[in-house]
Amino acid sequence: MPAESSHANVVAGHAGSIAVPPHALRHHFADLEQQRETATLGMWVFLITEVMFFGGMFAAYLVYRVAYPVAFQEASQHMAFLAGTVNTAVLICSSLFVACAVHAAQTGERKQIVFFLILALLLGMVFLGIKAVEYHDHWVEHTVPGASFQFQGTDPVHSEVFFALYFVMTGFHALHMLIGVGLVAVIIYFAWQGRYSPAYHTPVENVGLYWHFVDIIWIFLYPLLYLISHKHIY
Amino acid sequence: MATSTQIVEKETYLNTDFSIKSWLLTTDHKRIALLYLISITLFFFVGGLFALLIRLELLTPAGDLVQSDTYNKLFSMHGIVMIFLFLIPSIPAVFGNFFVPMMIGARDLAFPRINLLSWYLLMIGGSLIMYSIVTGGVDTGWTFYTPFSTEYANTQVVAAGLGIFVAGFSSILTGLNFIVTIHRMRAPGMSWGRMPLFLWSMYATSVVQILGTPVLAIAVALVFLERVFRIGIFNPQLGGDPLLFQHLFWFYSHPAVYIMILPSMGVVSEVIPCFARKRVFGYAAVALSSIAIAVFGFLVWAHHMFVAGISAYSALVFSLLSYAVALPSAIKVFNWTATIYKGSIHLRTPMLYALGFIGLFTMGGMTGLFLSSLGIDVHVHDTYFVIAHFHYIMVGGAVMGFMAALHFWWPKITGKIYPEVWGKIAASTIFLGFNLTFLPQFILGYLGMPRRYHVYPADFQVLNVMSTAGASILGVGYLLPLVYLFWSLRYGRDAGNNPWNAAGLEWTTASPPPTHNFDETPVVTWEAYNYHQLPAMPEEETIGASGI
Amino acid sequence: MWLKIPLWPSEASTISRNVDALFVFLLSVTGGVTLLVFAVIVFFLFKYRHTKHPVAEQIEGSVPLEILWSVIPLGIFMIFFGWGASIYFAEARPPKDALDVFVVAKQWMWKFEYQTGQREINVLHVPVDRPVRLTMISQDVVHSFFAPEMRVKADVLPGRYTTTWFQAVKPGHYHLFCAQYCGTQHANMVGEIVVMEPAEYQAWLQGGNAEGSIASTGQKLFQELGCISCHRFDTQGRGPNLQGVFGRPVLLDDGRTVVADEDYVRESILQPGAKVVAGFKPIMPTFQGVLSEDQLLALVAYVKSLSVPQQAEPVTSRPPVPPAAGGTPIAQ
Amino acid sequence: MAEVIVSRKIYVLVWLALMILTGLTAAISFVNLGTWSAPVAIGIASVKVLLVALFFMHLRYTQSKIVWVWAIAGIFWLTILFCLSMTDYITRGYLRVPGK
Repeated sequence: MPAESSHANVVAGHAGSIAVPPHALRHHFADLEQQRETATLGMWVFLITEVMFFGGMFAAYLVYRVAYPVAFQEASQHMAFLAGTVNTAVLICSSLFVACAVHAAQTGERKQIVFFLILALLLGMVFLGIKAVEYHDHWVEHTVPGASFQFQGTDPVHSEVFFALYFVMTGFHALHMLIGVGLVAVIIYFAWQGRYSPAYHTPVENVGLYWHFVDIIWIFLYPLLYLISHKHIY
Repeated sequence: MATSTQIVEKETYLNTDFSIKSWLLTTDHKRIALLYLISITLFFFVGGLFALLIRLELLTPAGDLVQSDTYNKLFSMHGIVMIFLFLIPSIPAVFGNFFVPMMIGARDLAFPRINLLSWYLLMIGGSLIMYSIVTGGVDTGWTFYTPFSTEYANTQVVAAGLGIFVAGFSSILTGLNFIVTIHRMRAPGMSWGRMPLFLWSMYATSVVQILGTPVLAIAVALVFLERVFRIGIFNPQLGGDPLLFQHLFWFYSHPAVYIMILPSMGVVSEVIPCFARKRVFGYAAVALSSIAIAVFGFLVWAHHMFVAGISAYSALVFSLLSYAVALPSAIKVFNWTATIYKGSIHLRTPMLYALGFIGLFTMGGMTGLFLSSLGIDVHVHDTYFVIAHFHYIMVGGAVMGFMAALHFWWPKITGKIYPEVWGKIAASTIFLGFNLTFLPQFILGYLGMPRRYHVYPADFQVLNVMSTAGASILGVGYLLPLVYLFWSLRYGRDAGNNPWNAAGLEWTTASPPPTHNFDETPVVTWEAYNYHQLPAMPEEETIGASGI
Repeated sequence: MWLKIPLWPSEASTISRNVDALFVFLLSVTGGVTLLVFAVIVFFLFKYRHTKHPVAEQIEGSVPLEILWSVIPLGIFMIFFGWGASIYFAEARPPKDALDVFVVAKQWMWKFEYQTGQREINVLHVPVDRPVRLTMISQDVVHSFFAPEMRVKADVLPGRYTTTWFQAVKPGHYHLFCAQYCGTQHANMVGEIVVMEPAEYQAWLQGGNAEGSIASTGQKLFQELGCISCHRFDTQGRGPNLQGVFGRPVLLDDGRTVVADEDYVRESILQPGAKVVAGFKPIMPTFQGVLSEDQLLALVAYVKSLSVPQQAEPVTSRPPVPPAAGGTPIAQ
Repeated sequence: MAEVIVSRKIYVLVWLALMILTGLTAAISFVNLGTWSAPVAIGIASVKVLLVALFFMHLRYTQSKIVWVWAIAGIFWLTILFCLSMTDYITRGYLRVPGK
């Protein structure tokens, strides 16, 4: 780490009235506000790249859905409507808790940060658990694309494409959920240690942004994958 | 700015710490830039070796040097290494890293640790690609067209694809860092209108990196998944559409051309004013045209697919939009030309490269107009005409810009002056060798020689021989700087803070700069390229000698 | 001998002249502008060298100039675009009276099938002065049919038909390349286009050992596979009556309408449930993996023949009204 | 500090709206709306996403214009990807020539 003493004077001149924890301000920023705004912008720009990443999959979905609507409808009847709906609710609740945790960080209530984040973490795990059960059911039903795929329908080939897209999209989403759960766990640890204060809580905010983004992706996946057909078997 | 840094013992970013750990764990943007410089130079010569073998094979119409399988791997690896490991990182990761913070008067990029991470990601991606090379190579071409890549190729597609995926994230993080840095870290007084044009072009480049690269990542990931799990997304046997891959691939890979060329345009916009000693003509037009290129660049991708089986109406739309992206490039060329008008011109090495850039880029751009014209593209698509066209842009354009940047900023990066005579010799050699290599390929293409051909009809031989001869001259041209730049590290004269008397904040600090770049955060009160306020350029012989 | 550098491919089709004319036009315009810019730069470099012109004059820029050198190129670009697009559309639309040849590409060869039943590998025989329409499909990866002397190229895709056409203007032997990289022997996936005088071509057709026209092969398949039991030529079948269907719009049971073209017929054989005709049940079994691309082409040709009453049009002579000397009209 | 603190009451209200919309879209999915079912479902999802972005992600309260610019840029580029890809898929076969 480069010597910070040489320009500590510059920093001191700009630091706000609130006590700044020593670990909080990185050497190349003038003050905490600049640092916070920088981190927030960085997170937003990162989320835009994530939008484009999922955007590629949504484009693939769009192309095939427009081309093979019947095959997609039939395939969608084999989706666990109830599990998908419950999972949507679970994620929305977890987003609320994350928002509350950020609020707690802004007002400096350490125990509340930990409490709300633990709730969010648990709901995240519930989501992944339900997802795992769904995947298992698809495996048992032979609706996992590949050699073991079996499907009774008018156009099984393109129904298989639907399931390929389903697994790819929800798979990448679940991967993001896993990362989110890991990040939240880290934040819980640091929050418990008392690292965050009203002056410095950027990591809580940014992990919150990430969590909400993953929620947003699911909000779109839910109608696209589960609500295509008005005939739900489950 | 007063040069108050002439203290007895100068501490620079180079001599603060000599341990290997201090390099591999550095968060100093300047050291990371040097790490990039070393790695991409290595990759450049690996890719160059493949190119050399390709040209040697094409000396004769028969396949007498290598087998067809080997040849297919050679051009695939040449493309993959050159594009993903050299051209994409080249100017942004080396000169952007080094000079974006310095030009805006910041101490570092916004996220120094992410900056280091992105170098490691490039190294991991590079290692995966190198692994795929030594374990048998890839024979899909750098384009990975499906269903060949997902179903029929039995080479190391997965390892190379994974390498590109990882290297892509390196590119994304670099772009993210630049964008946030330019928004949030500018020194007081450094308004957008005062930023050097290099920063505008880096910003535009970053926009492309951030919005395009994720789509490539998902396209490659889908190829990977389809190949490993045999799920049908692109494979028509499984219900997919092979053209969808091409759409997703070119959504990134056409704008990726602008990731390569925009930074070079930025460099040229720095070099020409400096060696013409005047403000760039039409600052706003040049700055905005960079942004326009970044935006329009995303609207034209299917001009790579005019004969691929897209609908005729779609082709019409993309042809029209392709002309829109040619316009901002033309504006830049006209403005650079106007900048030279009534200047006071010094034909030093960086200027030679910059002029070379204008020449070759203009020819590359003009032939691009042929390719956007539907009727002609049908004939020349997938022929050597296309090969020549994009080498004029990427080698004639991007690499010339890279060399201009290297020679322009070498004194700042290393604090040393390279031998000017050798610089000029190398620049001229590269220019001549390049034209001899790629001009004949335009004719070959119109004659109908398809690309990626290992054997070819005998009537094409003469032009191929010319091209190979040019390639060997070009190879020598690229080796020369390697020699004299290394030589200068040990024997070169000290450069002093500002050997060209150039404008820009990076020249106001010591060469090589101290770790924290500036002793005090600079306050900018002047416009960019204020050459009328600066002393004349020192004569060649006096540079460095007086220790300015 | 060594110095005989080829510079221009021969013009062997009606379209080549148009493509070359556009190319020459672009070459002169862009070449002229490029040389002009270079000349100006070199002149400035010489005139304003620092030894003669030690102090630069600061010039800010000029909005009228920027507008001027944006608008003029844009206008020129629109000419390039319009001309290029008109050629492209001419290339995209085969004339109605074109001679049909079917192409099946595979790693690494070209198979050509004529309506009269002849089959060839890597050699395409066509008569001079008669438009030839190629309907192409690949058995494996993406290939590209490229005839440089005809100035035509079209990718050959797996799973879907693509089309190109040309009308040769002089007899001779011409290159045929695969332009899209397709694997190990890509560079050897080359062939020859032999353009013959009509009489010669007729003789060649007679010499071949054809087993009957491609449509009749399709008809045989249609019976052998039992298609006929549902697709009866009345209104009583469990499948649609295929007479007169080809080339017409078809109403599907989900309300959409598609045109019954080659791709629709092919898809309906392989994925019968994908686009079911309104009023019918999706009961047809799939023929995926059962039929080869050649057999599919035969079936398509047969279904097509059911819509053209005077199908047995002889390929023996030139069409009754040969196109004007300049070839088919290009710009509409 | 320029940071805006959003009251918890707003968060709960937004959450309530999101839950109601989820129930709504699930209920509507049992009704056969024909071609309208997809636009309606996507419309409801978009409203939900807007709520999350504006309130949970503080987009409504941000003082930094550039965050807005980037958020809109993301949507714009997605539109480019979707629309220009579809120019190909939708117009295929318009010329009634296979492959054009």
